[in-house]
Amino acid sequence: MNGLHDVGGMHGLGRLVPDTGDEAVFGSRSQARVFALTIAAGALGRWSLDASRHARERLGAVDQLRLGYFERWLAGLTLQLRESGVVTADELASGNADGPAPEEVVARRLTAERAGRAVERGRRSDLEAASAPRFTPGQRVRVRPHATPGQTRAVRYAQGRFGEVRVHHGCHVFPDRNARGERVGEHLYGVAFDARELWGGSATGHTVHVDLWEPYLEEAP
Amino acid sequence: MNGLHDVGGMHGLGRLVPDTGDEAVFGSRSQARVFALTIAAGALGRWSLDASRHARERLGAVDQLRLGYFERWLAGLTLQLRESGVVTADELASGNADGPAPEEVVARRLTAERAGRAVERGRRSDLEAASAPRFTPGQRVRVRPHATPGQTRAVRYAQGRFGEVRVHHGCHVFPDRNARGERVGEHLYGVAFDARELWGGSATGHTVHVDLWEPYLEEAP
Amino acid sequence: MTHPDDHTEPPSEFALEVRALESLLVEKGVIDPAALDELIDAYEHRVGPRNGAHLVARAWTDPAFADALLDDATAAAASVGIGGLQGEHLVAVANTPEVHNLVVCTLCSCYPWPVLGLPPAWYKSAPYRARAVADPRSVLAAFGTHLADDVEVQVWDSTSEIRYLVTPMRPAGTDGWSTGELETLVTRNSMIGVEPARSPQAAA
Amino acid sequence: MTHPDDHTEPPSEFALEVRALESLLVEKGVIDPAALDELIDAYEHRVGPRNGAHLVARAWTDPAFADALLDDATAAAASVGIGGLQGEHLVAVANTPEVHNLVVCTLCSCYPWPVLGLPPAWYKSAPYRARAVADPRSVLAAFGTHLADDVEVQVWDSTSEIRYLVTPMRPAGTDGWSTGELETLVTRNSMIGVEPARSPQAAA
Repeated sequence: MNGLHDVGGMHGLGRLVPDTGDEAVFGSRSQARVFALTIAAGALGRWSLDASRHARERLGAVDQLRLGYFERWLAGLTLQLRESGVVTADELASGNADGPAPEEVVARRLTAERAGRAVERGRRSDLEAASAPRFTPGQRVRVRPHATPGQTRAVRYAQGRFGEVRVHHGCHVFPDRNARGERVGEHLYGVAFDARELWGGSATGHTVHVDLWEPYLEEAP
Repeated sequence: MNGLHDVGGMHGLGRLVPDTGDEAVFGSRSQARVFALTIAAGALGRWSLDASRHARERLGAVDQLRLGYFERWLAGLTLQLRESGVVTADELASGNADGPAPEEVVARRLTAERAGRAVERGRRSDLEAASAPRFTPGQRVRVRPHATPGQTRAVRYAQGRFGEVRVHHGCHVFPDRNARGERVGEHLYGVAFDARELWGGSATGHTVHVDLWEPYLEEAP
Repeated sequence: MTHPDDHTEPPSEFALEVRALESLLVEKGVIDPAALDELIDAYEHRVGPRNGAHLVARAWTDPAFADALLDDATAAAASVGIGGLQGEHLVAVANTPEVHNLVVCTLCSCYPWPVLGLPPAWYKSAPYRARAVADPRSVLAAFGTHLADDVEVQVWDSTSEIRYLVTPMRPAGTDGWSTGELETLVTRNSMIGVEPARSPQAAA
Repeated sequence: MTHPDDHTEPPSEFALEVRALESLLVEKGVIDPAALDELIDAYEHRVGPRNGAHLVARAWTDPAFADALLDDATAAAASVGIGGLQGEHLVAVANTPEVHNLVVCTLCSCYPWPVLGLPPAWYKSAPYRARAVADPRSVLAAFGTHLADDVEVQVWDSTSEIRYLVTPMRPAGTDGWSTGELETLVTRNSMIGVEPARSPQAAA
């Protein structure tokens, strides 16, 4: 979706406030709990990481600006718990469970031991490729215009712009479909864009590298 | 600037609420006063209409969403009054004038009679062209990438995209410079864009017409 | 994204700020309250969508005027005494059985004041401005307007000082109606392009 | 755009909502509080920028490791026991006298957790994400980092599951330092690319 989470290049978003590097990992205990709740609820397997990103994006523009970072995580998590049926709207309103979750959900509850292993191991997002990559490093490509309300990682600032494929990262889970529960792979490329192609002639001379999946790209004429 | 005023194609901005057509012109007396104050203060000649638009755009993303329409007008007007020196920050804070405005400003105070004439006559924005137009109807063009913090009317959704010049509107005051107090003309064109070039293959088949000044455009290869 | 402002009693913060600024500017000698009254009166009582409705109804009954309106709307409107602020460069676009037009200003709220008056709240709202260019049929549907699939939609984004006026199609069943009668069918919304003109049945 | 949340006493609405949700999920049988404690403990005490600093310092002292890190950072990190969640596909990009690298995630807050821990507030903030891609030199300036005009800036937007780690240049005056000593110069910010590594003088 073309939402306010996609802020690359926007003006008017306020001042950048650097830090000293010595601040706490979490700003509060509540932030820490929201972080851990999000990981632990994700481990139930009812939705993908891309679906979680999209849930936060779907909060709408006002909440993107009004809420703090972990407040958005809490709102996104709540939305997903309700939409997936893990909890009901009534339970969220009352704060009391009407009964336990279905057995197959409870069976996947994350234990402390599994949590530790998940942190150490993670989960790779590369898959076997079903076909040969369409683009090769050195090739000039254009990012396709793309403005559906669904999840995408084709950043708005690169859409319609020309870049050069620099690297083929292999075949990775495609977020646009993964967010809808379809874990399929597409070839992923690192694409380099000249700053002037993104921001115009007055931009400083720099290069922006964006990782883009094959369906986002078309050959440049 | 690449701000939140430039909403063409964005998702997540809330519900569209149609009306019956019978509502009052102004939602309140205060809205009516802000409207009239903005027109009357503009008539003092201290800034252009494009500068007023840019003042409202410069309020920042949070205020774009938080404030109502005439609240933004009030905030933009207040900013311009202060920046132009017509009133001081102290006067705005206290609500009391430290003294009258300079004579040359007071001399341009809008009277009721001049207000009536302004409504009836307006002010044309076309100027004598200093050069021949570079583009002709039927020609394929690309909108240049353009992301400076200044005022522009090159809508973000058309930047980097290909369209077809349909009409040459003549030479009109160029907003990007007019907002900075330089009233110069540039050729203005009506450019048609296929919806799929703007929003991707799943867009409904429609055409979007955008009026774009010559410096916004380059020849398509 | 509608916002309350000064509908409350006691006066809202917005209302107090507006009063304070007007009072300061009057004290500075740069604002004459009579000019404000005049501007408000103009758009509350003199300049509004009846002007546009007159142009459209006239075009429906006078083919030469219809041609003139499409050729140079500023001149055609001036010929019947209509024009002024925010309508210095008018362009009329005609709906036909094949083509439907819709007007928006995605960057702010540009609107042809001399023919339509000041814009309604929805026209100035972010949801309308965002969706009109990307998904105009869903916008039309929100107004209850459903076009056949083969009707081509043309959206006009008012990014310059050119101001667009849609001339809706003349409703069936209005043969022999006078210009004055026809004007009653031409709604503001139909001249923005979100609705057709009223049918005689709906107007009855 | 920083926001207060639960720093206040009595507990903020946010804190109450978080507690209510955790309690509900525990009651539903889908969340084990011990798992939450384990996850928080991991990122508060075990996984953080010392991991990345170790990789960088090792690359400074071991050319073969430096080559391995640039060739396949995931494998190189795994060879010294570093890896895991949000670092399944690591790529290291090296600063040189000619090239400076900067990492951002414009869409959310993607960040290489196994080597840097969880991201700081500014990295997740809209102003950083907006400006890093369009005007990286102004971002660097906000951190007090001023590059020569002829240094080429490369910005890496983490739009996929690839995670980027900047290896800063080894500071002058560190000949003969051990890997452990060098690690103290490698700050988190230098591995995001907003600052150089600390000089021995600054670290003293």
